[in-house]
Amino acid sequence: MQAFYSRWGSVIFKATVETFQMVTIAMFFAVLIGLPLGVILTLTRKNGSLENRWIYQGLNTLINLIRSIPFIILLFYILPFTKLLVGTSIGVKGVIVPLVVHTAPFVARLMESALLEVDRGVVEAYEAMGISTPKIIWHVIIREARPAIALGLTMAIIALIGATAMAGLVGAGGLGNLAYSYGHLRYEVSVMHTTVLLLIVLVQCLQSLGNHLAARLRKE
Amino acid sequence: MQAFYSRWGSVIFKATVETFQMVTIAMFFAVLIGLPLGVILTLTRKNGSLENRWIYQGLNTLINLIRSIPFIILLFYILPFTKLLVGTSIGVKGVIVPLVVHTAPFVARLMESALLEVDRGVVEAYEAMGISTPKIIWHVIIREARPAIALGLTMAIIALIGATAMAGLVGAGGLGNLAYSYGHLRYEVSVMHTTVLLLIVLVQCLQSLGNHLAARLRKE
Amino acid sequence: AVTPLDPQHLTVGVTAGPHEEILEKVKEIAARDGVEIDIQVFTEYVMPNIALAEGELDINSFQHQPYLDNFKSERNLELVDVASTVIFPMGIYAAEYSDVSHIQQGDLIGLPNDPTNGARALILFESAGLITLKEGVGVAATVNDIAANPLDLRFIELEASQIPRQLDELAAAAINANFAIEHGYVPTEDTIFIEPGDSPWVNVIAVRTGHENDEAVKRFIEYYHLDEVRQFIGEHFQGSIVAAW
Amino acid sequence: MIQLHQVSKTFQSSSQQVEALREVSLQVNPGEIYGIIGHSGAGKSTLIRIVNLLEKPTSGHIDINGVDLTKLSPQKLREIRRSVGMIFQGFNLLKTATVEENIALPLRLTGLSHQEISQRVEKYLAVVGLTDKKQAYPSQLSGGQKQRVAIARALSHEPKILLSDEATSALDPETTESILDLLLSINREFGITILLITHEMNVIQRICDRVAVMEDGRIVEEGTLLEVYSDSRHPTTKKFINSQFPQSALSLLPVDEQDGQPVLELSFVGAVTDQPVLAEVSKRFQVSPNILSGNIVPLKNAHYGKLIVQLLGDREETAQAVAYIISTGVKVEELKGGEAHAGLL
Amino acid sequence: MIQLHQVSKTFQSSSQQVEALREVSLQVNPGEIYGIIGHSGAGKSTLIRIVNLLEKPTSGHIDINGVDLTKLSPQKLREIRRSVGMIFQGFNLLKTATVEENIALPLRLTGLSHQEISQRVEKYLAVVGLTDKKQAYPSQLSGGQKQRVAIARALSHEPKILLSDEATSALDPETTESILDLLLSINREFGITILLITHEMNVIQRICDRVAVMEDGRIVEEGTLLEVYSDSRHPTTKKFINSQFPQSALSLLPVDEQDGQPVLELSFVGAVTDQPVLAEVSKRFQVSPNILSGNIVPLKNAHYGKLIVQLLGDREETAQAVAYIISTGVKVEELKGGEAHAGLL
Ligand SMILES: Nc1ncnc2c1ncn2[C@@H]1O[C@H](COP(=O)(O)OP(=O)(O)OP(=O)(O)O)[C@@H](O)[C@H]1O
Ligand SMILES: Nc1ncnc2c1ncn2[C@@H]1O[C@H](COP(=O)(O)OP(=O)(O)OP(=O)(O)O)[C@@H](O)[C@H]1O
Ligand SMILES: [Mg+2]
Ligand SMILES: [Mg+2]
Repeated sequence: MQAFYSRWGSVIFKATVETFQMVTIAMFFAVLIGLPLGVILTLTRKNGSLENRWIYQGLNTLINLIRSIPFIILLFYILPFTKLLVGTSIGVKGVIVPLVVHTAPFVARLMESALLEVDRGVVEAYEAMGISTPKIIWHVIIREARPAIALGLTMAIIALIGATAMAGLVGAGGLGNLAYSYGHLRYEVSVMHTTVLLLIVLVQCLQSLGNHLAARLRKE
Repeated sequence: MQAFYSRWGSVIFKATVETFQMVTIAMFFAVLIGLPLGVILTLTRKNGSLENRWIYQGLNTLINLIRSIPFIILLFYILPFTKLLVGTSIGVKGVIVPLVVHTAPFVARLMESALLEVDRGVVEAYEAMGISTPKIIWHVIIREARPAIALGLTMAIIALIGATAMAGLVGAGGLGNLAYSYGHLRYEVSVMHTTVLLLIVLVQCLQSLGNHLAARLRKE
Repeated sequence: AVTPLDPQHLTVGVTAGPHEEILEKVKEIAARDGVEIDIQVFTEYVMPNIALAEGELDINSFQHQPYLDNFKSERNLELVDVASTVIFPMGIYAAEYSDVSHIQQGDLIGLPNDPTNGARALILFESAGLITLKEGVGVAATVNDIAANPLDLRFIELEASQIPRQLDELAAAAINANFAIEHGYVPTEDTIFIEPGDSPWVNVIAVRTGHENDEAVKRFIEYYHLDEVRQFIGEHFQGSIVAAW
Repeated sequence: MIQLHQVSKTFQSSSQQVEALREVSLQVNPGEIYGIIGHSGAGKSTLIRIVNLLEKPTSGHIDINGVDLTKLSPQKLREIRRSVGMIFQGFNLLKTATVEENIALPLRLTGLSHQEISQRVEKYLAVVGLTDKKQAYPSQLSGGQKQRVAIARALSHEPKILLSDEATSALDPETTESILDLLLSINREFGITILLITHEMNVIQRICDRVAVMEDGRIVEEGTLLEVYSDSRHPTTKKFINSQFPQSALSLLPVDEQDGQPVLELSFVGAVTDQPVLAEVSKRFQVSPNILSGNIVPLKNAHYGKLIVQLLGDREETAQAVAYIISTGVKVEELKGGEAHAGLL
Repeated sequence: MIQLHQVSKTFQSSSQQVEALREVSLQVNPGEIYGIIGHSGAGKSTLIRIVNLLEKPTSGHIDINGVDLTKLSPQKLREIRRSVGMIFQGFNLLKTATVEENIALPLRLTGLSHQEISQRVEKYLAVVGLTDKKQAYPSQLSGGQKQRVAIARALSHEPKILLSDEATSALDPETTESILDLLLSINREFGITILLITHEMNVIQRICDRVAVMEDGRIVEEGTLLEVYSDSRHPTTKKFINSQFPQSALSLLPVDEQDGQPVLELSFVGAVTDQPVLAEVSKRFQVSPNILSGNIVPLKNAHYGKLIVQLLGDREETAQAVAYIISTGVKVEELKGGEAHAGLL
């Protein structure tokens, strides 16, 4: 145990930090992009408040387009774009862009289905009060959808952790990559188990947090 | 074009078939397992019809446990289990088990959030009529949740296609693997573009189908 | 016109696994002289070259000579190899057969799914007389380039590190020695066919063209080629990986 | 027979604790129509939801036909629930199903034959007047139409006991009338026991045999319709009964013109109403009774009348007239006595 | 001022086409309380939802204070909507917000100060009697309590125009009364225009200045309260008015005992009611009027009374009595004439 710790402690710690970096930064941007996209999808779809066939179809297609490409391929497909945006295509910095590009449409879809469950009548009530659409979106639609949004984001963040496991492909490290490269390639079985355990604990915590939040918000 | 076709035509065709096989079979089992799990989660959670702390916590933990493990690691982690179950761990047959193990908990979560949106009052009305819980689950809860379920399953199937991209690691092939190992690793750019295009078309079709279904079912 | 590399600080790309482990040893040695080596670990075989070509890396060490040559010509990259490192001898292993000649009609044969080892495996099968490859495909060979397959063997590309675990499901498979040893195989005894000694599959250290004579590169090669490293390879990999300098 | 014994229900939420029911005991006899009336928030819905155990009581127990529901297995509870229909205050329709499916599905789930189902759907849709909305979805219906679908769904089960929570509150008087007629007729024909909640006194008056008045989680008054009408004790009961009679008549009417003349409230129950009391009064005495406001409501098996009358005449005569009115069995209460007539009664 | 010009609305669904409104024209004057009544499904909710353009008319247009809403930019439409409050039939409360937040949030979104908001929340919660439910969530409220929150929310905006869709249908008579009083007082004090929908005639009668009767998407009768009460032409209007008067009195009462005696329906509007007509009759003629059933309802600014009376007496006298009654301005209709009195009127 002691030996294991002194040999792998710092490696695992570094990987944990990398995972945290990748997940938090990528999630931040994914929500920043995905949430508005989800809102736009909901508003512009048929019978939505701002029904607009063209915007809806365009966005819908774009989102599907990106979501069609498995992350492992996307990672390389958008390399030039990544380089352009952040100046590098390797390391934690280089993997953030593909992670965001991969997760944002997923978040958008999850948001869309969460927002679609909000009662039309309530939205109408606020429209009737002459409240502007952005305010309705934030204070009514998103507010009412919070329980579903919490569950959706938990789902997205877990998917994101899965994607970071592939981050090793471009040298970004992280727990998933540690499990893969040490566990598989070097048969350091104990490292593999430890990292998987860490991942499980991480996800379990996130999910509990998400469930807890959803339950607290679901005040019906 | 002609040359490309004669060189890659059959390879791409084969990969497409493999993808279809993997996706349909894995999806079938994932839904077969995930849907009931989602139902159980919904029923046994706090304030559910069959509230049961232990079952809920147990299942919840199990699901998170599996979802914590990135597919690329899961694939090999459960190798012995796969072999036990289907007799082989390679090829399409060998990848189905990890795909199902990976997707079923995801489906369960998506189902859970879809089912949670069903109005408690309606369920109560059917309980008051003395209708048995299984019938209520099927004819009321699942029925009412169909629009959300359709969107959720579309999401799951797209995630599944993403996972099949890693199927190449156990020799199962498929479009994703083709794009990765030929397109990316071996720099056959045209193969990469073609397969990505195919994937896009595939996902676009699936999503349209899902949206269409959801819209038709959402009869409010 | 190229600015020489900083001799005190090098960024080196490797693939996860033996290359990484060896480089960790090198890093340890270099550190004694105050030379800082930053190791970038990759798990696929394209990015280390791209990153090197684009200046994200100063040096990489993960590929064998034929792969580098092929990669350079396909993508027109200005890369050059500066020194040899190690060889991972590859052999054909089988769970039940004791000789390649026992391989039967329609058998399932495993080979690594990554391009540096995949082509090599195919060439190994060719030299074992199991197949013939198309004229001139050389190190870019894939399973689609098999010209003749008299036994109608079914080839299946698998994750290199996992092939030993799946060997009992295959009739035979090409496995790198390092992965075989991890699973308790002894390459010299358990192989039913092994690469000839004069292997062209020597791994190399690559840099961008113009840096081949940099002081920094030379110092790096020196560290790599120390006996201490050779000794480490010998002990750690127990013959499954051989120093090739 | 429905019996509630000392049933209490407390809702516990993080911030507050609401005692929705406080030791309520109640008995509804077989074949009876039993009405519960009370103000908003009195606990009526909670009470009716406890009857079929949709809400579990905090204490007390519920018997249906002598079986204690709180002690039943889920299976047995389901069996009993099958014979208990319920109309919800919130409709509770399937959003994704048409009107037809909303009625047919529960029937199908209880195992009726296809033919039987389509017959019943037709029948009860016709009964609630929605035959032309068969293919509509709930979102395409008006509030009253949704309520009628919910009624049709509950009735189509042809239950032995019907629980109805404000089934007619979203309906216009004509539709209400027809639904009430229907309830009465199924009650008479099939002996169905009905427990209904309402805030409309005219619903109670039209069809109930007995009535309970709820206030703040308690039953504050209970009895047959006649008992409650003729001898209401609790102020809430009085308010409900008075709601059928224009409360503000007094303040609105220009009684001041004839100031000094007493304003009386005459109330009478039963068959008394066919005696031309007031006519008799004006014949016998030098008094002109001026009806300021009045109503005679037909109860299920009797009538209840209340008139607000100003007696115009001199003191002597008026006093005699009042005495005569009282002697006929009519209840007299003085609302406003002119100075000259103080202490008339 | 609200004006609807030839407004039609057709709902188009795959299977059917519902004409919810058919060329409805309507004018509500400033400061007026305008009531719309009609059977379930008549198109009332559709009409009121069209007034603030929640539903777009298929044809026709809507003016508010002379501005055609259908031609406005979204920005301008919002401005107008801010001065129009609406109470929905389905409450439409935020499920995830407390009662307090449900009222405060819209106020906050329209930019009121914190202090102003908490003042208004307190005020209107007190008005609807829910001060103690401030921290409760909608799911913890009874049906009537939810409706009251919706009312408080709409009123807290202190709008210039109030649209109310069955705001009191889930409320008991006492609460209804207090809400109606409130509406009347804000109408009087602040000159708020109110357009309200109801199926309860007593709501119309209590507070409306004018009333429209809807049937099958059309306005079939319209006028001031007095006009409609005193001279209703359309059968639907008559039914609604009659709903306040026990319809079945006649069939229930033991009129057969005195068979041969005419049964008359006397109806009178306005100030006539304080004339002791019937008393006068029994004094002047040898006739005893027996009130079988009757009601005098106070309208907003007058009264409307209807009595069903059987005149007991000989033919001659009865005829004279009837003639006298008619001469006082009371409308007389013969419901049941005894043989001996056929053709009395
Ligand atoms: N979205 C819709 N799609 C199709 N039909 C509709 C829709 N909304 C309303 N209708 C129909 O239009 C007619 C008028 O409905 P509306 O809601 O205006 O009635 P209402 O007078 O308010 O009735 P209630 O008193 O029951 O609330 C009804 O027949 C209803 O079924
Ligand atoms: N789930 C709940 N949690 C907390 N309080 C509740 C809950 N359900 C009901 N209550 C409270 O219990 C009391 C009784 O509610 P109930 O629904 O029985 O009233 P009601 O008599 O049906 O009123 P209404 O005529 O308005 O429908 C109310 O004060 C209500 O706020
Ligand atoms: Mg209630
Ligand atoms: Mg309506």
